[in-house]
Amino acid sequence: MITLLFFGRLGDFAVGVPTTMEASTPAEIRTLLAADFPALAKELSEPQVLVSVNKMIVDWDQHLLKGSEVAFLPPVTGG
Amino acid sequence: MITLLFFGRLGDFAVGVPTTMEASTPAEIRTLLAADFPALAKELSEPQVLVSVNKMIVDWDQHLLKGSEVAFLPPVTGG
Amino acid sequence: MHTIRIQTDDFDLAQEYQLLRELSSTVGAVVTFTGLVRDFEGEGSIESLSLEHYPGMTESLLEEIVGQAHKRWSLIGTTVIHRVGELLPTDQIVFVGVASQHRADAFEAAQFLMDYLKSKATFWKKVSQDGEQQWIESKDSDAAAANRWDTDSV
Amino acid sequence: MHTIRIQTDDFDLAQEYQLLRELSSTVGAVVTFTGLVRDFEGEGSIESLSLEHYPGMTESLLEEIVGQAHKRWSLIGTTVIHRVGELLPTDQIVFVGVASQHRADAFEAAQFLMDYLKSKATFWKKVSQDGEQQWIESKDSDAAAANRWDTDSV
Repeated sequence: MITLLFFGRLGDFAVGVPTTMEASTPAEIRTLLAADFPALAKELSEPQVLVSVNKMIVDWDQHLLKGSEVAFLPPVTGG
Repeated sequence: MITLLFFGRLGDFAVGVPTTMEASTPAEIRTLLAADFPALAKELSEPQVLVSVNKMIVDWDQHLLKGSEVAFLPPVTGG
Repeated sequence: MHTIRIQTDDFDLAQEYQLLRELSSTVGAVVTFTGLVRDFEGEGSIESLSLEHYPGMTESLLEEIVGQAHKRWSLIGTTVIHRVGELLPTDQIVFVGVASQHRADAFEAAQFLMDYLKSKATFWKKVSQDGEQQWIESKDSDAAAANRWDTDSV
Repeated sequence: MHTIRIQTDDFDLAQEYQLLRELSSTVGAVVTFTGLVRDFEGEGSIESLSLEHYPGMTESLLEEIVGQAHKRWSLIGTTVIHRVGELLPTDQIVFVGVASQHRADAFEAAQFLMDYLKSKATFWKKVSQDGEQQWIESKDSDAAAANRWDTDSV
């Protein structure tokens, strides 16, 4: 199983989204979410949104190992 | 009469120098000092030494009014 | 020597400064930056700010950024503190302190750290204004400020 | 709002920071620079530092420099404090604090003020080292640091 995390404004769109799922890439997660959560999937397709696996920024086609933590990160606004 | 001030390292060379004199320009003060204080006059001729009249940086041929305060300023080292 | 802290509590500038200053008798310059919640964000006054971050990832990003600063400049010590949680106008949000022998190193490293904090570290701000909550949009100027360190031949 | 002080007494960073921070609820950034007497000046350790200035002229030069900073950047407050007299290693010498809405203004103005303090303000340092007193030579790098503000299109 893959653990899913949504930060910043993406969290508002991810209400009711499962916290885990089976998937082989972050891109596949986005595709799978599109069926039940089209607004969230649209947000995830914004080019500024980054994806991390186990707290490292990766490409959307990164192969996911069992037990990975995938986080979706909108543009940061700290400081 | 013109009041004379020597700052920084120039002060070490100005021991015994009169604190006032008659002169019409800073350059003339330097020339007049050369007779009795050649080491000081040499220091004053260094290109980095600036001269001020009444606390404003001026040229060495600035005409001096009665009662002016002339200060000789080696390169500053504050901060 | 470097310190990185992410905390809900406020921080004390005087104490952080003292720690940096006393690191070594060769410290000749200490630069501090403190970021505060401003009363005006766009139009109208804000009621509060809520700061979220990605625990674990934020710390490792900050470690990396601070490590880069120590490689790039001659630094004696750095401190980075970022608050999370609920903040009010005029509250302190972020602190960056740098101690070095010479002032240019401290100034440049502090700016570098702030630019990266703004554009790369995994923090997100939500503002409450006129009874509504809204995520703050990231600024192109912050990305540009961070990018300049990639090309600068400092 | 600006404050300029030349004094023999030490200063308190926390107090100066607090004054800047509380100037307005629109303050979003406070940058401070503190200069300290370093233990090593060239080779060998120093025993003390003696700072002389030109009373009256120093204040008017600083007024002019601070005025330039307020014209050039969008600043809410600036504080410049420079100590004179006898100082010991690790003592504080100089403080520059800048409060602004945005961080770039505070950082740049603080650097500008320090560069001008180093290269234009009428202070002279004498160091006591190994039982001998010696005036410190000015550094070309300080003049260069000040000159960059003349050409920069910041």
